[in-house]
Amino acid sequence: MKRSKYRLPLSQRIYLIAILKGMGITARHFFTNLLRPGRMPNVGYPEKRRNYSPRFRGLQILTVKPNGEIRCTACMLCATACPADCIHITAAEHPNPEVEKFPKEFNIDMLRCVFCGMCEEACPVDAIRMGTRYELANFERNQFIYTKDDLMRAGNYTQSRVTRP
Amino acid sequence: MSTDVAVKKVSVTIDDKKVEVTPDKTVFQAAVEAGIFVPHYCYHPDLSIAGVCRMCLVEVDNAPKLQISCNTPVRDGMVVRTSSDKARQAQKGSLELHLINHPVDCPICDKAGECKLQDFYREFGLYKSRVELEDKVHKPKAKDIGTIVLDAERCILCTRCTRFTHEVTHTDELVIVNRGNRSELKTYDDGPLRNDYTGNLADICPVGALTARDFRFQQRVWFLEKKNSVCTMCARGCNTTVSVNPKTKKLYRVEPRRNPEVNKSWICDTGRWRYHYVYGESRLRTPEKISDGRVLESTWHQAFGEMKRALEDPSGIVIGLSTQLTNEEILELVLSFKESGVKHFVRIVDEQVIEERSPWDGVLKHRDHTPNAEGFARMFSMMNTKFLDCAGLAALVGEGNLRHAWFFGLEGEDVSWASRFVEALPEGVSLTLHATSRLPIWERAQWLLPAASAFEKSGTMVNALGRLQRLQAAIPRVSLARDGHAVAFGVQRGADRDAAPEARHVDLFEKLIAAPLLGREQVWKKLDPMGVALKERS
Amino acid sequence: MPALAKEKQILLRHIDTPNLSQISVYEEVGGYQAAKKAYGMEPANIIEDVKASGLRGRGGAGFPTGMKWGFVPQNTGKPIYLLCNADESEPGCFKDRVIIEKNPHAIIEGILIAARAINSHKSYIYIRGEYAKGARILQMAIDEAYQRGFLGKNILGTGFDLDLVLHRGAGAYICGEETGLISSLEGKKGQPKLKPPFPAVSGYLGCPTVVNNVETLSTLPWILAHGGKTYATYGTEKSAGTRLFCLSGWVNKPGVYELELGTPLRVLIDELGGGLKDGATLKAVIPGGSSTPPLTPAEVAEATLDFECMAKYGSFLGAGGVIVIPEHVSLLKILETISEFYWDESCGQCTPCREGTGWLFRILKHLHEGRGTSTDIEDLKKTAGNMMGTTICALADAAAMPVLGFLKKFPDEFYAALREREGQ
Amino acid sequence: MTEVSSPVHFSEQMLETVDRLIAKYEKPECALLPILHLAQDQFGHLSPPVLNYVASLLKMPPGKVFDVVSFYTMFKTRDMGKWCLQICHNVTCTMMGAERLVHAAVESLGVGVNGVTEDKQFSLVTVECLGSCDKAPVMQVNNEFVERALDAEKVKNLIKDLREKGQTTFEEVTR
Repeated sequence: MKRSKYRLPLSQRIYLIAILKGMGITARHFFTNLLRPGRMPNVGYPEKRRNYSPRFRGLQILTVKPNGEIRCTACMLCATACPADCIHITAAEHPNPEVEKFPKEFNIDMLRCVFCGMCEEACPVDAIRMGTRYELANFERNQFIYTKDDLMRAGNYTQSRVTRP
Repeated sequence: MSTDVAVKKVSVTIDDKKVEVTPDKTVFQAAVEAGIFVPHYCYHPDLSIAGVCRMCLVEVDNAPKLQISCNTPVRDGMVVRTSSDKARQAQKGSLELHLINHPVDCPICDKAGECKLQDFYREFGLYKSRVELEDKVHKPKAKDIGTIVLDAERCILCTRCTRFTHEVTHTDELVIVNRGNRSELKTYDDGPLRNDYTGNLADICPVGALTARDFRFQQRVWFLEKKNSVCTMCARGCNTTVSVNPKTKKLYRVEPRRNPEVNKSWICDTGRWRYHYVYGESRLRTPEKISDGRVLESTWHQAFGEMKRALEDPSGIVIGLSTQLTNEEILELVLSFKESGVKHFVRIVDEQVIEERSPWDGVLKHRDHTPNAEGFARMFSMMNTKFLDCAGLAALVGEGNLRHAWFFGLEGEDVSWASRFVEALPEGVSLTLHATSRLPIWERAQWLLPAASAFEKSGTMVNALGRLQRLQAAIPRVSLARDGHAVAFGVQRGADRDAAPEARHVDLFEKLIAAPLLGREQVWKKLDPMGVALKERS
Repeated sequence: MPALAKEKQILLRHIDTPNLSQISVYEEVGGYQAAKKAYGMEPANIIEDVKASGLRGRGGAGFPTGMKWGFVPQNTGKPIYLLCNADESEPGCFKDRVIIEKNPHAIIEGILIAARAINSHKSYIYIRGEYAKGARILQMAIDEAYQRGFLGKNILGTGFDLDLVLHRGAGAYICGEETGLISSLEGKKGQPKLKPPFPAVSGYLGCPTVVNNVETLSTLPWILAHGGKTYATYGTEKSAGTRLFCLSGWVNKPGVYELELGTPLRVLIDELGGGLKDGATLKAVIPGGSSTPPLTPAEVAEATLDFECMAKYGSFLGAGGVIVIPEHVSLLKILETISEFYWDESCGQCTPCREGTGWLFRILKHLHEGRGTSTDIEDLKKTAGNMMGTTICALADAAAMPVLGFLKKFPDEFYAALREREGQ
Repeated sequence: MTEVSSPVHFSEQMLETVDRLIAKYEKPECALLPILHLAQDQFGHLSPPVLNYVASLLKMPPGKVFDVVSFYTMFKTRDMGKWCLQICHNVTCTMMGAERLVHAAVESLGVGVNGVTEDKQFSLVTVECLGSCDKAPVMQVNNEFVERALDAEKVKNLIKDLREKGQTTFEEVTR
């Protein structure tokens, strides 16, 4: 690679001014935290948790009808819209002929999910929503595949958002 | 088709495009020839004209009243406008009226994605709904009528299905009862459909009123890719498209592909739904060696090795070839075994129906369940090789020095007609079967080799009408299944290595079949998509 | 001027003769003479004479009868059928019933003449199923005619054969449409057939077929007896002759009246009909049966009963069912009733008609029940507009025309229904 | 006529009538409507076995017969009782008070429109124009037109008469 002919000015070449500036910021925070701990920007996780905006996109929720049944009709529009190809649905005949179609299986591979929210946008029946749950760590890869039951339970986590007739 | 009858053509101008057509055509057909699309629901090329959907309204010669193009005969010098403001307005109006009582249950409708209502709404409609949902007329939904699920509410009463059961199958089970907007499609006695072509109803239904039970909720159609192929369930060789999900590589449905010379737009239910054996419980997945009634999973390597050793004494071997094999497989197997010195070849076919006088069922089906008996005969005469029938096999057994019988290419779960060939073999003859499925009648075999199904191999076949048609692999071969090429190759080498190249059938076709059957100038591509009618077999 | 003098007595001239339905009585008053004359004539001359008379079909469409006969190809080798349309079902019309019940032999004689003219040897009378009494009388008349040798083999010694079969419908308005009638006669649902091919070329069982209305056929004996030219002197230039008008609704003397075409409508309502009942004020008149747009009182005062004048007011003579509507009756209710009728009677074949009639009825019902919304009147217009001229037969037009007509001529009444709702 | 196995049957005499009817037409199926009328008169209403029987007589696909029957209003596929009262509710009749007749009939029968009384004696339907607008409002009982001028009171009397006197006096009752 050809070296640039441009040379930094002396003030920058000695780095001293920048270092002092940096030290200044560090020192300011050090003293602020020391003297006024209430203004410290850290959150004492896990004892304390940060409040996210309701618009935060976390683990998906499968909403339910008033009778507790899954709202999803297995139309697969979310799976179609999903850019990460992480939604896998198996449709089946519902025992109630009025309902006709429902998802026998509804799996989301959270290792693939990019939390884009397209599934929520695509859903014609408001059956899938982006929840606010963000603690999605697990010990094994297969535990990242969230099943229908997991996702329906996820609704309880942020109850206030999913009550809709 | 024939050029010797010179029919004077008339010239019609459609949307400023001039087109010359024969005078028996309608404006709609002329538009099709001109490459102009006219929206329609009730028109179907293989059914009579109903003229009820009123979607194909066009302006003819600036007449004040619009005409339906499907029933307007062409006239010389006619000027037609299919998308003038007036025609568009009428088409849009008709579409809106189609939709006012149509339920909005696209999310659970299997037709969604290939539904004409959706298509035309996007293309011609796009108006705001003026009807309250609760005002819609309700009719029975999801009624079980056998192989088909009938949703009368989704029905737009285009009468394609009733015309189909009246004109094609002559069974008249489907009727439209009542009148006005209470008209309802149903089977007259609420019973199941009683014909062998019910699956076509799901195809011709432009909306989701008639959907196939087999495909119900299996896939959304937009996930599927279609591949052209040919049905191998009987000697008609109906043209098909095979729908495969490219992600799972699984086969989900078989549909007819229009070929006026073979199957029009239809296919029988057998051809449509018998594909399940591909994923069936009984499907052979690995080579199996059976000794003393014990089934042992084996390998191709071992099987080929044993066969190669047996070939050292070719006089004790008889090769059976099913008429379900492709032309190329037949050539490959016969030529390679002839080279090794094998002299006896048996044709495994349903001998009871092969010589029948009226083998057709009146619509499509041929009583011969194998697709390539005609091709078999042509291949053998091309190779100047004689084949034995079942009696010939019995005679050969009688000579007493037969030690090995190798039968190739038995496909499907319903091949009971082949059992007489197995039964003709005495205890002492060791039987090797190359078949797709494990069946009770194969129990006496020493080797079971998994065969590739018709959906997993490519090649050509000749149907009972003498038409050479192309088969295309739609899905990857299940597990260790192999087609005839790979088997011939393996046996020659006595080892499972350097398997036959994928495109082997193309080679064979171009080198050996194309010239004698089609003349030198014809090549592989000419077979697509409709096949080529061959000259009568001498 | 005495009221009855206004009536030209061609069809109804002997209608009050007792027992006219018996062949002896009918012959006494000069019946079957015209048929005898016709059988001495060349078929072409009969057609010429009818063309000269200017007779137009009385079923509603008003197509010239002679011309219709002229379309029948004679050299196809197929039998030619003559169908008499006695499936009178248009609300407000009951003229055919009067002829059938009182003067059935006039129809048979007309059929004899028409069959001769088009060289048909098989004829059917398609009578609507509800006319059970009419069917009995007509069947009796046909049997009498067979006995007298007017029907059957070798009619009047001319060597001409004609079989006449009475066929009862079973309750479907659409069977009054000529191709619907043919479908019904073939033992199918009475759904109209696509044109082309036209019935004159390929109708009943694919053979050339002529369908004529009862009144049209009953007029033929007079035309043959007196000459087409004489008939043409009655009426106006484009509307020759007389026709039957069925006066019903809020009048003192409802009934069937025969009037020369071109007679002022007021003569029918005020002089013959005895004016409105209970001295009510006129609100509207439906001039030709339920499918025709209405006339306002101002138009009624000016209108004459002929094809041209009705066209001027955007309406039609139709099948001659004049319905008088008084001031106290809600036009919304009338229109709702009419729409319900077409919704009920749509055969369900073509989408615009099947769905459109239902939709019109639904909106009008909402309006009438006070559940209308501000877009309803626009929707009515748009839907009716989408139905006009887009279907196989004219039922969709018949359903749409009154809606458009009422909305155009009496918009206030409909907007008032909306305002009332908004005022609540 | 070929022998047909069916739970319902026409008498020999009726079968002759059927043959005579068929002979009048060019094709057997053209005689469908008259034969259905005949069957309805005979069996009261057109149940599925009757329709299958008619189809077999005419050698037609049964579907076509079911189809046709549903299209025409005069064919009854359920038991409509001995007397079927049909009140016209079209334009003129509505204007002249058909609704009052319907109310009167509903009141004295105790069933609604399209209903059948429990004793299977009466049913009530509204029908489209019966072609007698000069006598509006009008009513028909079974196949017969009630020729006398009607109002609510007379409808009640008519129902009473029919209930008490029955078929023998039908002519008298309706005229």
